[in-house]
Amino acid sequence: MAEFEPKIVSFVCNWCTYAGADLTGTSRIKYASNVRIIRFPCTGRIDYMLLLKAFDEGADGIIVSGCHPNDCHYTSGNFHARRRWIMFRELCDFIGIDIRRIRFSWVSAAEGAKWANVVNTTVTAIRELGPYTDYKKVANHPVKEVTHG
Amino acid sequence: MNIDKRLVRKDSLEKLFDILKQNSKTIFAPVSKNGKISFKAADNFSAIVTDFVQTTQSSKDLAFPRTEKILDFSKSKEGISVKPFDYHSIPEMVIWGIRPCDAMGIGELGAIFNWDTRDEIYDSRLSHTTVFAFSCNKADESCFCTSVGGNPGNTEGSDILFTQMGDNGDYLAEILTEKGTAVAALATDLFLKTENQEKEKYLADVPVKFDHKAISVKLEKFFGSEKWVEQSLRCIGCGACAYVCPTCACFDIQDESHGKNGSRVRCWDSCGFSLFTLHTSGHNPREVQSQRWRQRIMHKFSYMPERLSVYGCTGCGRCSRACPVDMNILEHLISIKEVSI
Amino acid sequence: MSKIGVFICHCGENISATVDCTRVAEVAAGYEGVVHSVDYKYMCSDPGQSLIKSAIAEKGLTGVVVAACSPRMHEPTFRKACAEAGLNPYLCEMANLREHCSWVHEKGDATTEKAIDLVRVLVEKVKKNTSLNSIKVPVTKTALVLGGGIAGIQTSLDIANAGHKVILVEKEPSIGGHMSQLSETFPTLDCSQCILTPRMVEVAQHPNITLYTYAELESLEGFIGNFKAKIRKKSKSLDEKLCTGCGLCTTKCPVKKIPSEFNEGLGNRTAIYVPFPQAVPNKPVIDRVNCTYYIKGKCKVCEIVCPTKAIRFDQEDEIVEVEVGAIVLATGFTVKQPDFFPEYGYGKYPDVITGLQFERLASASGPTLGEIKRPSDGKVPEKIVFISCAGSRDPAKGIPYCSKICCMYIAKHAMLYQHKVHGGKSYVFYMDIRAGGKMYEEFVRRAIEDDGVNYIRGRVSRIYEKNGKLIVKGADTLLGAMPVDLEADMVVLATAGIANEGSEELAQKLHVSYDSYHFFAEAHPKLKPVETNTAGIFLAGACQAPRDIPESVAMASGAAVKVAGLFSQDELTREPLIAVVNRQPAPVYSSCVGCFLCVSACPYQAIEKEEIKDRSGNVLKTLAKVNPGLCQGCGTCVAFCRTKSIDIQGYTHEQVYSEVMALLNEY
Amino acid sequence: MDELKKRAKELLESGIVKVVIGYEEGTGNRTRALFAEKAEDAAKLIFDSRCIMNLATYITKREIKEKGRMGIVATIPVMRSIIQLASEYQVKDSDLLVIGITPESKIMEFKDLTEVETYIHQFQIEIDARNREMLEKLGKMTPSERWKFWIDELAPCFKCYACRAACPMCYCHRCTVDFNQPQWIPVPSHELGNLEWHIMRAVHLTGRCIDCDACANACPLAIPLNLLNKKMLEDAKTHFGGYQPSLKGDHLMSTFKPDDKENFIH
Repeated sequence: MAEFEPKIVSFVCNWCTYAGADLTGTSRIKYASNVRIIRFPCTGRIDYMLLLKAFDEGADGIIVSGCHPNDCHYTSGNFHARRRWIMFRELCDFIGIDIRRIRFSWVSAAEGAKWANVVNTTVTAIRELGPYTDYKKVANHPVKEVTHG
Repeated sequence: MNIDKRLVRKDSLEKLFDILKQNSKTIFAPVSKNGKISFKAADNFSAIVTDFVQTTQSSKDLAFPRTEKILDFSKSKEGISVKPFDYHSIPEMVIWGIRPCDAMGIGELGAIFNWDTRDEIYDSRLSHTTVFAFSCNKADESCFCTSVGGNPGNTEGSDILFTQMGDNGDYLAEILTEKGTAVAALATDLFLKTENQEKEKYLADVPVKFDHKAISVKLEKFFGSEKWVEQSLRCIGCGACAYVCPTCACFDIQDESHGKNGSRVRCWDSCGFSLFTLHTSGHNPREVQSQRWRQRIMHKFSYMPERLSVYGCTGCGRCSRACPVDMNILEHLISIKEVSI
Repeated sequence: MSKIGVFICHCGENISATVDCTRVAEVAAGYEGVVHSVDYKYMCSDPGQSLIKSAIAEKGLTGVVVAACSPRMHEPTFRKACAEAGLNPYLCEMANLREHCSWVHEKGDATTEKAIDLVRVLVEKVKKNTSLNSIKVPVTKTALVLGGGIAGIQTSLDIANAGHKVILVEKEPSIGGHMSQLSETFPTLDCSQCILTPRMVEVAQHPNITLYTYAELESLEGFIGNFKAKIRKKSKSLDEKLCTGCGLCTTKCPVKKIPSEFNEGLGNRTAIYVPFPQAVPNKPVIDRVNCTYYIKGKCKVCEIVCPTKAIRFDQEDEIVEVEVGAIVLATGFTVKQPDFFPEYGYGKYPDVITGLQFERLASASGPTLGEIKRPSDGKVPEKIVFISCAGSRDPAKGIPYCSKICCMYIAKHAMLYQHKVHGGKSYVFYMDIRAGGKMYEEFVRRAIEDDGVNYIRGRVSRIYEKNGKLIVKGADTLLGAMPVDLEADMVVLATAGIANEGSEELAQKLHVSYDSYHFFAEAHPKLKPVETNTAGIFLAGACQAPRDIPESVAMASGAAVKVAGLFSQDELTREPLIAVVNRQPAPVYSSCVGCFLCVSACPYQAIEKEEIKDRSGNVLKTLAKVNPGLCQGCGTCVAFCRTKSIDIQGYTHEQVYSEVMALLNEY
Repeated sequence: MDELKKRAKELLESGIVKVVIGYEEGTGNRTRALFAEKAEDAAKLIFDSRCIMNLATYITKREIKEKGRMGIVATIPVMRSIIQLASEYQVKDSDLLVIGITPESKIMEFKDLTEVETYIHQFQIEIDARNREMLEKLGKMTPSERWKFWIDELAPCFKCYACRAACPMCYCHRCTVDFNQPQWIPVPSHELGNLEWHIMRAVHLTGRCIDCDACANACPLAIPLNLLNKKMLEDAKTHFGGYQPSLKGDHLMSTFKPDDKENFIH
């Protein structure tokens, strides 16, 4: 069978990482095509539920990225986000969600090369981990016939 | 049909279990987890627990699963194509070890699901199910089957009713239905002839606490009573009572779609939830918990008898046991009985 | 039912070279709700844009997805095009097929597949888009300037000259600030007052400027364009209209031995006083703490001598309420009181003084009329030692930062000393000489080379007195930390510049943030140096960090331009991409339960409490309410709200949810 | 506890409070909430080691609030809940009079919530040994073992929401689980629906849970769901030095420190 191509969803802020990824493009730096970006105003907007939804719908990996500390366009959105991530990661790990599949990163508007590197290293890592079957099993699409207690 | 009473040796139960399995029956029996007993598909006899007054959850989950897919659909520009419910997915089931009150509940639940249009899915699950009930030789302060027309040795709703004759004694098996006969026929040599057909003396003693007919008569004039508020102040509005109840039938229909594909799912709901009756307009006809509590009691003891001529309560006492705030239905029914209007 | 139009751009060959644009268009055409899907060579070109416009007109599109370059590049272009065709601009979204796809991946199916996914995501998003209208906020075209130092003066004049009203509030009896205390100014050595006082007068006479001296901000509410400020005018015990500033009262006042703040304690003043001769306004105030009448209940000499009967002993503080559209903070800084350095014996030895005190000694208008005489006995010091970084760059003292102005004014002080005291010897102990700035380095070289100031690289460990001389024990690190002992007649400490006392409280009053040193924080360290994180409040001068005069003035003019820009329109127009709290019919009103955790999460203090009342005014429910004037649309509150009662327009729950769904499912 | 009865009686007679929320004898050796409105009801009040239900759940309940000022028999966990609720503007002094019960089962009167706050701040929120052991045990497992553990433990959950109803902090009128545009959390109680409901619950209680175990005690299926909250409590200690309910309203998750750890961000 063909090599496993991980599906990776990326949640990024508009002002730093999205712009950084634009710079990767204008600099014509090539990287793996597995990642799809969804744009947010700020990492502070990124709802933890979205990460779970991504896994529900079959993502094998997730990248969450925004402005470096003190560079937030909104001064502190990324600080709030960071504190939530700290706790959310702990919770996921405790429940047994494979946190190696969630890559958190700061990529500034000037770090086009870093973005390419974040994507490539994540893709490689997820490729090694393989498809996230544990979560896919639980997500069961289509819904299985019955669930008894 | 006339009841065929047989003797089944205590140690034959395991053999019977194995024979049923060999005949590819899925056997749902009381299994314990974290000290709570529920009906689960049991692979071996040893997993089955017997030493209990009542299971935490009723057996309704088997004919009326908490979550049940009723169809799959797929959208496209041309329209929607539906893959209807697959009746072949229903296994041949034996419910092993339920109490007579639960067996009686099966009928009451059926009355709701079939009160006008028949609920095909519920009915066909039931038609693939054989009910092995075990009479009660003990009861606790929450039990009140005798107050709602049942009793510890009640045969209603069972295909075969087993009554253990004394501690560690053998069982008297009352084969009550065609289905029962058919299943018994798979292991004829385990169902022995017996002269001793007396079971009453082995049954638990459950004193009658109230007359359910009198209660429903009273409820007709009780809607506006202060009692509802007084009784339900401590109710926190969870769904525990409804979900452990063998006769609560409320459900919700949910579509779970993912892109163009999706499934329609039936899942449990409860009239105790504050959003149960919330309208899009913001209006909620049952705004406060007392109204929801009233609905629960009225539905079981007034509306159902009135419309379906069955009661919505089997006296199993589960709701009282499960309630986190000690809303004891028996206590409340007695207090309703005692108020004079 | 949505009618979505999809427009795939080749961007010449920038996209089509690696992405099969035609295929992307075909696939998109198959999606539910997509009624129009085409690809074209240059979507941003006129013919490209007219493709979009005509499709909107002909097919009555309810949403548009343009798959081209980065939205950061052309989103405004295409939204404008949609608007021109009568479609609400916020019903147009862009898929980034160039920067995020064609430019970063090789030609092939995988790249085209990604392009298809990106388009699908935006198609599903745009289905959930709603028409939005830009937000309009009225603007009160009056600026409030806090602080009447050079920064406050400059910003007030610039704003006033731009034709807008200014209210300038100064807490001292006169404007002028620290600059008015200075003798000469580096690097030109022109007299500080000579260049400052004309500006002070201009302020006082400017028709657009209302000046409140001896006054402070009491409270502030409101938001950009619409602030309400209460100002406390402290009682001067004087009817300013009647006072002619003849000065008779100040000469007759019997209480004459009060150390003068203006002269840094090196001279005295009376109880009723004008801080300095060129003060603006040049009218006295009574210092009630030291006035005999207020202490003993009798005296009233000033009242008796006053020719215009302007003295008002019973006058009370007055609170004036003003409405302003913008605020400039120019409250300046102060210097570390040198009692902070026991090792240097300040206070103990009268001839150990601060840089600011030296300024007064060197000033022609100072207590010594510009002669350098030492405070103890008025002798002219033959040997003088300057110590830089007194507190600054000293983490042990809690001031790790560089005060920035000291290197230059020490060079100036030493130079002035050399000019005034011929044959005098001056020494400077320094850590580094930081002389970045136009003509600065040259200035320092002049001090060293032309005026013969001795620079010693090293710290002073201790100063003590020995038979009338100050013994300065230091080391010369350029000579292998060789100990240097100097017998000085006078020592000047370049004490660290620090935030004003109470700057923290002021910041809290104004809801602006401040750094760990209590200097006010700019909104962005590089790109928003004069903005604060509260819209409509700006910074000028040393209240943000120690600054010299040219920097303060530049910053002041910068802030003035921001204010003038804000005032150039009657209404503030802002992108509607802001947070909103949901509202529902009674009796629910909203799913918000009013826990107000969002209030502490909001970086802009944009969330307020809203009370839902019945006709008779009883509060039925208290909800969060987002102030559209303040919200910047970061969405931190949205992700934070437990009940999902706050949503952010343009990135709503429904929109981002559909994006995730669309990305990972078949449609 | 005659003192308690006496005090409650006085409060009701004097009209200082309109209702006293306390404990009474229930059925089958259980205790339960009592809402004493008449002075004579006070006689029914009891307090002993069985009285572990968190009564603070009731002070945000409309039918009870409407009776007027409430007196509440409050052990330390209940007091903590009250302060947390006050910091979230759900209750204020004029609504409530706290009749405190000290760890030594002594009655303790409080002038106002500020006094209650000062009092509870002497006690740290400490996870009991049994659960701590459980946390350690789980901590030693591999992630996939933990995953199996939780999927299996949560399987019985039929979403009766007793955990939510019993939690004083779950006072929202519309819980996110009931939010359906979009439907963030699947309604059915299948594996995914259960998993995400319990994750959401844990997240929403992070920095707010005061470790009273009401949720676990309420669960009719004995799911150890409070372990999730306890883990968050532990992590809050590890990363942010823990928290205490506080009227200042400096909530753990709505604030931040510029130097919060970020060794996982790269």
